[in-house]
Amino acid sequence: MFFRVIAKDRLPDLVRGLSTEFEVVGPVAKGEKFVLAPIEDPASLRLDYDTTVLPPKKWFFPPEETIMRFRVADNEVVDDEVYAPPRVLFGLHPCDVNSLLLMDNVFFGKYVDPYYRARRENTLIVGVSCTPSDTCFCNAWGTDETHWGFDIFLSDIGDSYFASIRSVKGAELVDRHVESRDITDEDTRLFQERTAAFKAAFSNDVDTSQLPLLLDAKFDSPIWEAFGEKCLACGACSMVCPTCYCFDVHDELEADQQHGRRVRTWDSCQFKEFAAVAHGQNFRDTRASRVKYRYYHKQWGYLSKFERVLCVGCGRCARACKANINPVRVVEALQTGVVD
Amino acid sequence: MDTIMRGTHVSGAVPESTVNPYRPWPARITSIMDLTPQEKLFELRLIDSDAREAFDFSAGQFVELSVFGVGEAPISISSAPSKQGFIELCVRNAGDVTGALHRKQCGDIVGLRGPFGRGFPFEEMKGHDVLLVAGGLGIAPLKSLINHIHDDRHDFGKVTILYGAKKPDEVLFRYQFDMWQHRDDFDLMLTVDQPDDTWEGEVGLVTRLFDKIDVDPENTYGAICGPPVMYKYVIAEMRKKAMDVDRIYVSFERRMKCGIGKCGHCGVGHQYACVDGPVFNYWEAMNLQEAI
Amino acid sequence: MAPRVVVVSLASDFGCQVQLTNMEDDLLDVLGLMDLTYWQLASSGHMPDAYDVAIIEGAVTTTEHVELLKDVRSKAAAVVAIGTCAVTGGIPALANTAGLETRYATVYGGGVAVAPGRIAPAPIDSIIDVDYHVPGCPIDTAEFLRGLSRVLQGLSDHMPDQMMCASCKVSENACFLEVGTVCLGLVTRAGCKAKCPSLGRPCTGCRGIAPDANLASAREVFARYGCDPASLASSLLVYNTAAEVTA
Amino acid sequence: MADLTVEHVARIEGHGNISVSVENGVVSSIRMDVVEPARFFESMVVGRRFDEAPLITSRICGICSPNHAVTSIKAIESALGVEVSERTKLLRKLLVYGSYLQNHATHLYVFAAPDFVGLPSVFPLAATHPDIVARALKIKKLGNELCNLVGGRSVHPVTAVIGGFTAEPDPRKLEAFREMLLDIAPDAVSTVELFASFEVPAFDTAGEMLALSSTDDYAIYEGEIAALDAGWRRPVSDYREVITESIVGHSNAKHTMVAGMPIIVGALPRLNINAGSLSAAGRDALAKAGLTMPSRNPFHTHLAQAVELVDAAERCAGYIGRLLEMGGSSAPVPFKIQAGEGAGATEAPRGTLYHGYGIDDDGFITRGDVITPTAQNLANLDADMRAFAPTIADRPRDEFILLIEQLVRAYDPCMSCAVH
Ligand SMILES: Cc1cc2nc3c(=O)[nH]c(=O)nc-3n(C[C@H](O)[C@H](O)[C@H](O)COP(=O)(O)OP(=O)(O)OC[C@H]3O[C@@H](n4cnc5c(N)ncnc54)[C@H](O)[C@@H]3O)c2cc1C
Ligand code: SF4
Ligand code: SF4
Ligand code: SF4
Repeated sequence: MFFRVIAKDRLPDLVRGLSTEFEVVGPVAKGEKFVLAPIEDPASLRLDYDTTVLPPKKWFFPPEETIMRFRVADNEVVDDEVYAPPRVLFGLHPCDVNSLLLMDNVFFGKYVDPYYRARRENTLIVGVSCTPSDTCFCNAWGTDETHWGFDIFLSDIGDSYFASIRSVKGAELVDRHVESRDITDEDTRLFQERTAAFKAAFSNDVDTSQLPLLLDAKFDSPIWEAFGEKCLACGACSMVCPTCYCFDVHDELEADQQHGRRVRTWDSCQFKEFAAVAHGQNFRDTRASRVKYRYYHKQWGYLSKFERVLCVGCGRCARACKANINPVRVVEALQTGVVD
Repeated sequence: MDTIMRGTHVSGAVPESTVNPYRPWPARITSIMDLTPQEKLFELRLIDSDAREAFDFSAGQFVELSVFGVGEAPISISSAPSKQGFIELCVRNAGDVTGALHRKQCGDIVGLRGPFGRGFPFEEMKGHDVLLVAGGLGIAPLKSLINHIHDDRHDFGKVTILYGAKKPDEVLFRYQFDMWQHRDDFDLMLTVDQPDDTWEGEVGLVTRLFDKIDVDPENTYGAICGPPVMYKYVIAEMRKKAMDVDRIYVSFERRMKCGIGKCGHCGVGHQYACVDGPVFNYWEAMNLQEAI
Repeated sequence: MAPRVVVVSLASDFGCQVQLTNMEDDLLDVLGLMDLTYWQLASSGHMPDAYDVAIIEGAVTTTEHVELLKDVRSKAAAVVAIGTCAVTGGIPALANTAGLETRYATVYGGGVAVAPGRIAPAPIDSIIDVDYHVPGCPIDTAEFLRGLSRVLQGLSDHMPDQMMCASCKVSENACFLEVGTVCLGLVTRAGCKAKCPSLGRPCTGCRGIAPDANLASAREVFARYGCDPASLASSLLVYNTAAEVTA
Repeated sequence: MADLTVEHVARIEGHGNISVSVENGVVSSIRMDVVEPARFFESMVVGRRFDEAPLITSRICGICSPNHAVTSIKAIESALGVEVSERTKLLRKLLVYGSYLQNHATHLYVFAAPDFVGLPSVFPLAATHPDIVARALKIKKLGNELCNLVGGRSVHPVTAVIGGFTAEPDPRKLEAFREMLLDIAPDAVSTVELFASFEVPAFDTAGEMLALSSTDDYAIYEGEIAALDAGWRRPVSDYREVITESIVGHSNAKHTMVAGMPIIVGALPRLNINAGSLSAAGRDALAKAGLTMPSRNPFHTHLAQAVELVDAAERCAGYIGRLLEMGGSSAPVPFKIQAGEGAGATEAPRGTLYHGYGIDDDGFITRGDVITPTAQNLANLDADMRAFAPTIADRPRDEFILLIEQLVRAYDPCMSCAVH
């Protein structure tokens, strides 16, 4: 990797510069919360944000997306293009950068999802360091650091950013749009100091030992019934999760009933009809079985294929879940056998 | 400098060859046969000749069948891979998509994607006896396997087919079974739960038929497909016959929205039925929570 | 042949029928797909004797409505209930929280039974089988069009079973409960894209209680966020009196 | 001619029957039977939380729901002593006018126009006069979109709450909307011309005309109750003293009187009383309409509505201009929940609408009262039918019925509002 130092007060230059070539999207305030939205004025960029309500996935895999248009008469696809403007996601935290790498495993692979791919390949990622909040537990999965998956990563070292540059494109853009200098030993020292302070700031300490095994061994544990009783089956957890990718597909006709579109929307395994098939059979009829599946899949199903858990510890689900169900509590319950 | 994905191809930074795996190929219905009041057998032919030639599958795999305006449904291929240029789908009218398909006429066009999933280990089964057990509509994927074995009959040992249906008029492919029943290279046994006056065969659940067969446990592959409740009992019978857990194959039906391991609906334990299955060997299935 | 369609209204505020006229951009397309044989709001004429699709708005509040519905069911191949009044009994059914006699007395004084044949308000489902449901107070025109498309194609009914919170999160709204404001989204049937929360107003439950709602847990949630748990049941009454709220 | 009943009069909102009795060849009685079943809104709000009143009572009528919501909110605010910002008031006026545009367009083109061209409904017009139908839909759609823009939804707006608005339209959208309003002005003028070209019966009503009136605006949101003939003005808070309600056997809607006289409310009384407050375009339109003020002919309601359309387009564009300049906030103002009594009134498209509530210390409603425009008009409609019928008794039966129905539709009645 290759490093530069950018003074904080020069950062707006970079944002403005990027705006001449890309749509720049970054964290902005929405009431008391933050959302990832297009940045029109660098001043609206809030790099001090805690977390965004929706994760970056919405910029690659939108909540609702037309995947093709068709004609009914001859069952013909008339259009399956996707428009993917050149874009920069500016200011992603390490957990979110990591989440995209986990998403890539799903949407690429043997069958490449062209819609995701078009956006992913046209989007640059600028990461930024963060301060853990009380809902964060990325440290449990090692997703508090990121070593790839970004073009530029900005680590706060006081008055400046310690910029790690990962891609040629990232290097070019820094060169072109912002004043920067080489790192010094002092910068590296500050960087290490900040990293140590960051690591020490986590309030959650999750014991993840033997998690997949425990999930299997405790498949019939009463903790799931207990969580099932609380779960509202609302699916909020999956919507806000940067690593939940399940979707539904349905067709919609235009008013003339002759043309239509095939639409995909975010779905959640917490919804009752998620695993229902014809003739009234439902493989996960109870809330308990659905809550269990969410964790089983995230901490074991995905792991069995990609050697990572499907969680980056961003804590969004913990914020969204009104029933107070979240990975920290669930893992704790699995370890102890009781729901506190 | 915008990259726009065009048609089935992605241009710009994305390699040309990338096809859109969600885009169905148009296929013409070339024949429709009424099997029972609820099931019809459709013969389909992909209109695009390249797609038709590239379409290569194994018994147990499925396609996503698309009726635009209604949606998609995963359907097992019923014909044998050895049958070139056409595929057969045996479809029960179970809801919107399958209902819309049932309303189609010969010559109409539908959409097809696939083949998807992992089928039966045909090559591995060669040289062995095969015991196939089907319940109801579960005969659909097994028929592909049976037909395939039929075409390579000399490569296999004893082939036994046990098939249970609810009622006599729900027995699928009767015309073919009537034919096979008179052949000595297939042992075919049919049973129904609710016989009527015309029924002269066995009565009861498909598991009853196990009393009537001999199995060489060292040398037999099992293949099972049927309603979810059936698996446990049939496997118990196979285990009673001392068949190895990793030579028994089961095919699972789960809800699916993509068929390619992305939509997440078909999870069975830690696997996905669409890409890791729908055919699993029983050892794998035993290790899948909520599978059976 | 284009299906013959009638639009019938029972006890309602006509808001859903107004929404039908509010599909300005699609109205002519839609009218081209059907033979609209009766629509009292927009046209003179009388209910025909034969038709294929009956679109019904409003709750059942009189014996006359009951007879009408039975007649409609015997003639129509497809019955479509539009609006929360028709689907859950809606606000007309709020009258059920007290005896009709007392209500007469409050409104008309002196216990004069002004409307003979008045019965306890109920959803259409409680009288006849309904093939399609489009909930909402009022209906959303896009949702109605999607439903109508299903009717015309002969597909199954498709009322969302889920709760509002997922769509509320998709709209990136802050949760009202976090500031102690009663919001019924967590037990209300989704499908409106969380319109009210997205416009800064808590969900008032106008689409009815979702069949999968976990009311017991919702009560606990209310308590945890400083909302009076009793307000859950009481707020839900507005659109769900006929649904026997047991929160 | 024999006795007759017209059941479920078409092209009006709600269910009403006309019944006519004939004795010795003369019409001995004629009346509007309001068969819409009793709905009990005034009692249903009792015991509910104060902020549920607008939500519940706006379900009285899906056509003028923005008016019910705003009127109910005003009544609650008056009970709780809530003072809202100028910005909120302007936005509320826009909301009310959104409902004017959509109501007047629907009433004029969908409900009334077919009568004058001899058609059963507006649908055949789509084939013969596509331009007219397109114009109707354009105005109506703009009204809906104005409600959507300000209220979030055209039927049962979302954002209008006690104290203000929970969300405000994007200024860019407001700006664009101003253009659209100016753009429909010619369509509104054409509407005046179209209705001016229709022949209406010469007939004068005897009823007293009532409308809100104010010195600083064409009164639709605030003002005092004004009587045309008697010449008095009273504050809205006195509405219960001014208007008396009574139960009549043939109607589930109560009838109302003022000083023993039947009354008429709606676009015609509004114009009669407030013509002086019309915008410049509104005054031109009035001249084009050829109406001499005051007019006592209820059939002139159509023209009066058309003139109001012209006025509304210009007026709303002006409101938007002010909103864009003025700054300030429409966010709900804080208030204290306390016991109180309050009344509110607005001019709904069909006439003055009153809501009144009592609230207890905990914010629960102890008393609810609503008087709708149609409820106010019903007694006078009966009186007009009695006066009008003999003058046309010699016409063939179908023509007689059509003329009576036309009189009914001229009142633009809303039976479901009337029975609430
Ligand atoms: C691998 C596989 C092979 C199959 N093979 C056959 C076959 O050969 N013949 C046959 O008749 N049926 C087969 N099925 C079942 C068939 O897919 C369903 O009956 C069909 O999806 C029902 O869809 P529908 O739209 O007609 O019904 P609806 O009930 O209207 O379905 C609505 C939606 O639910 C989902 N869904 C409902 N049932 C199922 C289901 N069983 N599996 C997956 N998704 C479902 C679909 O996404 C569908 O779009 C198979 C299923 C799977 C998974
Ligand atoms: S499961 Fe929760 S903590 Fe983990 S990535 Fe998803 S939202 Fe974040
Ligand atoms: S776990 Fe929480 S957020 Fe997820 S569905 Fe259940 S209640 Fe909703
Ligand atoms: S409770 Fe209401 S505000 Fe909170 S997430 Fe659910 S719908 Fe949104």
